[in-house]
Amino acid sequence: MSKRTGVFVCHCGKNIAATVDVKKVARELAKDDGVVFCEDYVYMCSDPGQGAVIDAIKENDLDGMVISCCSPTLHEKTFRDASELGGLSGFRCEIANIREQCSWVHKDPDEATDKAIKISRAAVRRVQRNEPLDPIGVPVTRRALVVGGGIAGIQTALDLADAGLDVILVEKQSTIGGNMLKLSETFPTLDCSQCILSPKMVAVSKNPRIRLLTESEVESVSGFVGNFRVRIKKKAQYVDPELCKLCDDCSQVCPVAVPNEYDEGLTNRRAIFIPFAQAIPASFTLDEAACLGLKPVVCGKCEEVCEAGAIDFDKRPTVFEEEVGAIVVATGYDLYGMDKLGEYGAGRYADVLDGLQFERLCSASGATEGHILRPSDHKVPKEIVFIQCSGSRDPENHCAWCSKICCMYTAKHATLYKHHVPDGQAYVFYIDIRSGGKGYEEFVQRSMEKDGVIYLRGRVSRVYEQGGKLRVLGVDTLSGRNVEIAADMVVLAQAMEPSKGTAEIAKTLKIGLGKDGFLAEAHPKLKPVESVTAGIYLAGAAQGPKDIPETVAQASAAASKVIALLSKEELHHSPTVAKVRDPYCTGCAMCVDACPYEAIGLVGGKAAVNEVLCQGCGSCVGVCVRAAIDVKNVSQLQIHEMISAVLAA
Amino acid sequence: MVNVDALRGYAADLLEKGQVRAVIGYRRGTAGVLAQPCTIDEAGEAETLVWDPTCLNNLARYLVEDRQQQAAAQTRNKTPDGRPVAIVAKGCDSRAVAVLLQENYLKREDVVIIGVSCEGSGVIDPRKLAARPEGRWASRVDFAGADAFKVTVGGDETLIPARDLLADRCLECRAAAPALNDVLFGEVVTERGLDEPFRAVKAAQGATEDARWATWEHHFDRCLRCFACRAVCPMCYCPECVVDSTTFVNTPGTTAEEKATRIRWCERSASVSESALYHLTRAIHLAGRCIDCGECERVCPVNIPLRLLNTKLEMEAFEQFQYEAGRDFGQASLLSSFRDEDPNSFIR
Amino acid sequence: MTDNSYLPQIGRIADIQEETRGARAIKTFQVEFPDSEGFEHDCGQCAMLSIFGRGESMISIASSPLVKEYKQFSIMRMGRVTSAFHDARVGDFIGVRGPYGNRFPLADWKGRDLVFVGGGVGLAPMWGALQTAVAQGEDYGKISLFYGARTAGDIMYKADLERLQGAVEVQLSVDAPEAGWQGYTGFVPANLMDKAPSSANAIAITCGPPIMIKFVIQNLKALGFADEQIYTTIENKMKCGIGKCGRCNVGKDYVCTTGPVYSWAELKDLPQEY
Amino acid sequence: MPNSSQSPAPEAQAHEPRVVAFLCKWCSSAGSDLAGVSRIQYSANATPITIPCTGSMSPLYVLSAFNKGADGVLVSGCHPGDCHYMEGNYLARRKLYLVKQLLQFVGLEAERFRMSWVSAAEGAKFAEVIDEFVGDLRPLGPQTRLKAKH
Amino acid sequence: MEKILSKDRLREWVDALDDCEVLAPAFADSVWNYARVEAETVIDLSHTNTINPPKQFAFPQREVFFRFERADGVPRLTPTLPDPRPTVVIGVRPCDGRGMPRNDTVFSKEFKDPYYWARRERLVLVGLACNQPHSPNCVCQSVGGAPHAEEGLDVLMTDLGDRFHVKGITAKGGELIARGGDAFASLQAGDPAEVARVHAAASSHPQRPVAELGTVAEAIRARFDSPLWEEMARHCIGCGICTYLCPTCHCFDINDEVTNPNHGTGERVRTWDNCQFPDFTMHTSGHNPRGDLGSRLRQRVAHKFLYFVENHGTQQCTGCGRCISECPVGIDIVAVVDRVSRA
Ligand SMILES: Cc1cc2nc3c(=O)[nH]c(=O)nc-3n(C[C@H](O)[C@H](O)[C@H](O)COP(=O)(O)OP(=O)(O)OC[C@H]3O[C@@H](n4cnc5c(N)ncnc54)[C@H](O)[C@@H]3O)c2cc1C
Ligand SMILES: Cc1cc2nc3c(=O)[nH]c(=O)nc-3n(C[C@H](O)[C@H](O)[C@H](O)COP(=O)(O)OP(=O)(O)OC[C@H]3O[C@@H](n4cnc5c(N)ncnc54)[C@H](O)[C@@H]3O)c2cc1C
Ligand code: SF4
Ligand code: SF4
Ligand code: SF4
Ligand code: SF4
Ligand code: SF4
Ligand code: SF4
Repeated sequence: MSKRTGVFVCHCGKNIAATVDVKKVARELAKDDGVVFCEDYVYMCSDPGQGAVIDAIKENDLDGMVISCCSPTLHEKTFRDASELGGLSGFRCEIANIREQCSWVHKDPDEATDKAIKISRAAVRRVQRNEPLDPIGVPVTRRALVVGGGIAGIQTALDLADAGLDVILVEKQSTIGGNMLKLSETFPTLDCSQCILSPKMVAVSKNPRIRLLTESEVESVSGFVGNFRVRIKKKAQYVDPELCKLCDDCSQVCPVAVPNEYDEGLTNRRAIFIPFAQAIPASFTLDEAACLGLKPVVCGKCEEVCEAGAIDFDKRPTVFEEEVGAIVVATGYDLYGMDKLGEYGAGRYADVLDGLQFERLCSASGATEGHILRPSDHKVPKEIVFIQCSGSRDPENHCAWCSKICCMYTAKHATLYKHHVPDGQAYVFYIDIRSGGKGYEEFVQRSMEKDGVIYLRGRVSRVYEQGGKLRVLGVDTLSGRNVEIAADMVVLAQAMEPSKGTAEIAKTLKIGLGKDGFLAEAHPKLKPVESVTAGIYLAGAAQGPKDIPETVAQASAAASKVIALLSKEELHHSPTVAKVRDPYCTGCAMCVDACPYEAIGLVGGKAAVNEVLCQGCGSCVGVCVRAAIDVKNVSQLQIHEMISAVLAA
Repeated sequence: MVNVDALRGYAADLLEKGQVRAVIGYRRGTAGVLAQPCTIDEAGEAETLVWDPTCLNNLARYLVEDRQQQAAAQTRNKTPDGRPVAIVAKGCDSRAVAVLLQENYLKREDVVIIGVSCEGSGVIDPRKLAARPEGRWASRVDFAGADAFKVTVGGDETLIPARDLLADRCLECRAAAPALNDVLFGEVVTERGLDEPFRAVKAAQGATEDARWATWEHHFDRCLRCFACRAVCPMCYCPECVVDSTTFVNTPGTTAEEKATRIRWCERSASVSESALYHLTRAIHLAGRCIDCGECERVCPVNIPLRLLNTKLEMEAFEQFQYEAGRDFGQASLLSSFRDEDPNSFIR
Repeated sequence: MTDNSYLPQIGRIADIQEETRGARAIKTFQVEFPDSEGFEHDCGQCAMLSIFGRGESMISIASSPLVKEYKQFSIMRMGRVTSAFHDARVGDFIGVRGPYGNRFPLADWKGRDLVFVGGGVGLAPMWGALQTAVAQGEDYGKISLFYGARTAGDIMYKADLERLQGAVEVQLSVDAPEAGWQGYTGFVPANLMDKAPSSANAIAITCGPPIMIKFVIQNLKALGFADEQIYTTIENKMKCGIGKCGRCNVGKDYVCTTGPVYSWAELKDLPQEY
Repeated sequence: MPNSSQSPAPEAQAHEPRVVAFLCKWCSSAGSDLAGVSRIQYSANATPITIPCTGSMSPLYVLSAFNKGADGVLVSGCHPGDCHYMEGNYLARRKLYLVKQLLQFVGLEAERFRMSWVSAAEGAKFAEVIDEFVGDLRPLGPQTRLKAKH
Repeated sequence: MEKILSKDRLREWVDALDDCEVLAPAFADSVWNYARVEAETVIDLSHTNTINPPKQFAFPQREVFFRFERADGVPRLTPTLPDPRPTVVIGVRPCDGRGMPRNDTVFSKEFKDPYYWARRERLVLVGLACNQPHSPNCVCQSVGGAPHAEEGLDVLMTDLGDRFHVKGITAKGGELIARGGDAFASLQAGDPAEVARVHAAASSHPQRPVAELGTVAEAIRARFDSPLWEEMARHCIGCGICTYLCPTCHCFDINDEVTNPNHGTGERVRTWDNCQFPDFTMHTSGHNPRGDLGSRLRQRVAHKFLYFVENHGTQQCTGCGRCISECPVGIDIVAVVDRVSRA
């Protein structure tokens, strides 16, 4: 137990000192049991401040240190490092947060000072019983897993492979490429999406370090940073990509027709098909669900015609385990369901489309070979209405968030429309235009000025069909007029939402979700590519709506994090892990059941913690009736003493 | 009817054949009418076994004692006799064994459960008996069907309605026969309809908050902190109780540091606050573990209605989490498991 | 002193010596009484020491009654209170009440040889008697001390033992010798047998771990010591120190008042509950 | 037989509730930091004690805080599904539900124990939770029921 | 001094004791126990023995010895000697009455316990003779007492149906009766005989014999190492009810209770403790001189029937039967003594 604790009370300029009487805090703390040194100082985190810590430790033979200052998330490391320099274990230094949790949120100086004393006191009591711990070293598996093969996953995989790391890229669809593969041109430069994506996809397939697993999903993950064990399930692959010659003989004979999801349902496909000409792996694929029957074989025509012998109906799903040191999650987004926007006629009228459908209409590889035609009657729409923010920014009814890219792609769509149908008229309903980004604002301006797109600021209240036209009722808030447009086509800029299955993958990987369902980053500013679980990183639209440049940037950022992580010989894991007090443990295994990390087992009738797996959450502590288990440095004794200290009159 | 002779014969046989180390059961006591626990090591003594409505103790408590002694023998480098122990168990006792099994305190093969049915009634509450004229002088109480007890005072035998003498725990009991057993004596009577489960708790809940506190303050104030309630409970087998230590871990390996840093969650003083802390902690510790044998309440010398605290949580566990202690020794414990649909509305 | 036996006097730690290190370290404390007259004690008596907020412990008074300026206590780190003592610093205040218990009948032993046999912290309870006997050396015959510890590092009062060499025949032993150990290797009872002090006109005083005491007594008897010639102290758990709380109760005796010093003649008739 | 005297008469009206707030490190403590960064003012009655996760809450922490004289105890953690450690808050919810039920059952004013879910993004909610709690505690006056009387 | 008190005037006497704390048995929570007599209390002396003996009024379960705090680094101690109002306990059964002098002895011996005596000196015990035993476990006569024993009581009342015969035994008792003034009447001619008859009738109820009382001590000494102890204690759960409820068990613990850990403020407190708790005698090293159930049962029984006799010439057990009736597992001190004696 520490008996010589030092306390520094930081003024943080006026940030703390304006409300908290820091001198009084120091004076009071100096009277507490075990406190032998106590001072206030204007900026503790400054060089002289840190120097003062080092000196105080040395001069006063301190065996514990409390810094009453800002949130530990900011400077805990700073002061722990300073303590180490002073010759004191970093774990013997604790932060009392008297800024965020006190001076900034209270006005009354007396109350704030009183509370600051209590907070500091609790920290003193805690530090007095902190053990000086050494980090736990763990060896690293130098291989990474990337989940999701959109542009984010592709970029990450390529960057990682480039750095010499082995990569497993898991994609649940039969081709990589993700949503970007469906786009026609991309804003703001209007270069062809597939033209810039395909080379990367090919690079993936050619890279010997990348093991591409399409039609595969992660089933479970165990282990921890540096040493994950992943179970991957690969669907039965009835067409061998190595043998498939892309001759298309099979699909010709297939009697089945189902909507083609890769074409956003605008066209049909066979049960055996190729999603895109550029698909990687370059191979046909057999959709088991659509096929008339494989077990037993009902039709079997494709197998008969395949001269390459690439089709094998006897294939079964395979499950295998892989060890990886890090995981990047890039599972992307889906568009907000059309069925949820009935007020805009979505799902009801064939000519009310979503953004991706419109991309497919524009795309040369799409159903209409790049001609913008109405799905209902294949006529060229002469009047077209784009509705921005459909589903976005509407916390009451739909999604609370801004999908960020819709302003841009709507401008792009309108522009593309005008390029395809120069005599047509495009209207855009918007709430406001968010075109932050290099060249973005100019792009939007161009669509208005050069392409004569009419922008109406306001919401659309209703879309209904009348006389072969889609009547769009809205309001132009700038002029204050109600507007009614008889359109031939309506395109909804649907909100982006986390791709289907994001919640499941989050659960499997034990990473958190934000309120909106996107994957949660560890810190919104300082750790934007880290998930809350060490060793698992996030890239692309799975973490939040973003466009391609941002996606690629984040993908590369995630890759660089992984590269940094896996370049270490061994990882250091926080030593504040659970510790069993053997004589008290009866082996009831309640902690074993409660531990979310499977970090506890029974050995010889007593609980035993695997320190490497333990994350120090204390779930075990909370269930053990015998108090036979504690998390180091937040022991129950420490909490008890903190409670007593805080409440003592 | 439980054939006591058959039970004795069965016990004698187990011992005779060397299949068990000992049989834990009941025999006639010397003080008053109550039977008392006994441990029989030799077949010949099986003759003294009894089974009647004064067999109050939850004998699972002695399985705990037995395991502790086995462990102590082991540390003294004696090879413990690995044979199982047999235990005479009522419904609640067998549920206690199930919880001990669930918590790995025992292995199924370590215990032979000689189940006895409560004959559709249960055991008596000695205080109810004593409250009757001459009740203190009763020399025998016998089962007389599901609805009555036969009480012998001096030479006279009287039939007293079961309801009037039954322990409260038995009135509310939902399973008056041991589901977990190796052999069962007596019939399983399922429909009893003596009282609805959790009636007492529900009644207590009806009072106003202030009245509830007044009641419990009164009780906590009376508590002697003798810890009989804990000592008798088969689930309170912790080597050292968190809340107060009258038994605590002190092995040659216990360090000075460990002794010096024991947490004093509550003081030894028998005051309202400290006793409240003790009882509330104990209640929480028994959530999902208490099998409502009512022993704690029975032994309390000042008659604090301790069962209420435990059955309150038992009721919550049953109603909110569909959890019953001692029902299935394979299930995860109440507090180390959860469901997504657990109540959330009490949280802001 | 008031007549309230439970109310301690305030003592001040004037000096701390680290005797041994390790899990069960021993430190020696000199305690003075700045604001009260303190108390007189006899060899073998004890005092209840407290650190307020942590509790009380019964500790033998290790200094000789001839020393008036302070009382000396040697405390092994064992639990709650003793750990608090080990964390204390010079200048800290403690509570002291006592003296408690009976005494070594030193006066009755005049003219006799004294054989002290101790192990571990067991030297402390005999230390006052040893010091007194040495100071009054002319009253006694030969004084010898058999003292053993686990290792050389576990030997307490090292400097004093060196100083006493000559006045006292000091026979040291360790269970586990390190390189360079000059003394005896083995347990104290064995050393005792090895050196075989004469029992004629001698008194043996032994104190240490229960198991050691058991063998020492056996061996003393083998050496011809009569039950009346053998003295020891017993250290049952004590809380009140004044014969009421019941913890130290052995047979009819409350060790804190009737003991802790017993001759083997007395002790062998008590129940073996110590 | 009464072991101790009954509760003292309520103190003067102006009793400022003393609250111990157990905040999980990842959500609620971060949420309180956000309240700080956003300078959202709230009452100073609650002293935070940061714990790794609500799952690590021992019921004894709650009881002990009342024993030491807390007028209110708050436990705040991540929303269901958002636990940094996946499941800790679910375990806490079940356990603390029972604690609350029990406290209620013996007649501790039910309002004195509260639980909330506050995410790292909910600085404003954190402030609200504290203000509301303190507001609800004020009319109750000092907590004397479970407090140790020395 | 002997008087007659009509039952309907009992209250009058109690009311006259308005400067005293008056306690009398009350039946609540299904047990008889002492409760403060308030203005509205109807005093009911039909009680069987109270669950708690009256020792608590001199030796409460919690006694603060002193408060400690720190003033300029120096501990300051404030003793808290109790200064109670005079306390009158009505309805004390003679077995419990006999317990009190035994406790007095313990709390005197070579060190007088100031806390005990501060309360004891202001304690007046008004006994009530038993007209019949309360349970088969009443063994007062078998341990040398009687249903109307006077030892330890200040006043002894005897229930004569509609009235009490009230006898002042000590000076304190006499004064107490005197304060009742008119409430008391003088004895009538037949009264002494009536009292004698009632006493005799009470004594005539057979009680379980406690072996040969005179030889019990010797028997315990002789069978000290007998395996019987372990066998008889086998089902003891170490709950300590037997000792906590015993009118003459007096073991205690002393602890520091910290009220303000930041500044080292707190109280040193005595609380009841007892020899049946497994840790009671455990040394800090873990060694336990009475580590098994048998030795602890033996300690309890030997203390009552051997050690106390050796030290003070009388048994400590006064035969109230509480430890027998309340033991959760039926351990029966009469049977234990009996077996040891017969072994
Ligand atoms: C209509 C529209 C137009 C757009 N136009 C432009 C534009 O012009 N310019 C621009 O910069 N951006 C544009 N965007 C944005 C762009 O589409 C995204 O920024 C980009 O596709 C995000 O890539 P991603 O890899 O993060 O996600 P995705 O492309 O969604 O890729 C995710 C991949 O992960 C796979 N996956 C999902 N879950 C799993 C799982 N559990 N296991 C394995 N694999 C899984 C999916 O099958 C998919 O292949 C547009 C978006 C829309 C909707
Ligand atoms: C006559 C005598 C002389 C002694 N002389 C010396 C000496 O000179 N030097 C020396 O070092 N030692 C001496 N001792 C031993 C010393 O008294 C003990 O080592 C000391 O009291 C240990 O106290 P502690 O508080 O450190 O240990 P504790 O923390 O008290 O050690 C734990 C022990 O305390 C008890 N305990 C702990 N918690 C509780 C609880 N909640 N309820 C009940 N009991 C509890 C148990 O018995 C347990 O074994 C002497 C003892 C006696 C009797
Ligand atoms: S919950 Fe506690 S007693 Fe049970 S196995 Fe875990 S540490 Fe041991
Ligand atoms: S603290 Fe406990 S529950 Fe949490 S990860 Fe570690 S061992 Fe598992
Ligand atoms: S048995 Fe009764 S008196 Fe004893 S501790 Fe339990 S509740 Fe208190
Ligand atoms: S109250 Fe809790 S800690 Fe104490 S013995 Fe019972 S279960 Fe164990
Ligand atoms: S708490 Fe009481 S009723 Fe429940 S198992 Fe324990 S002794 Fe039986
Ligand atoms: S009352 Fe009975 S069970 Fe309890 S300690 Fe005494 S003898 Fe043992």
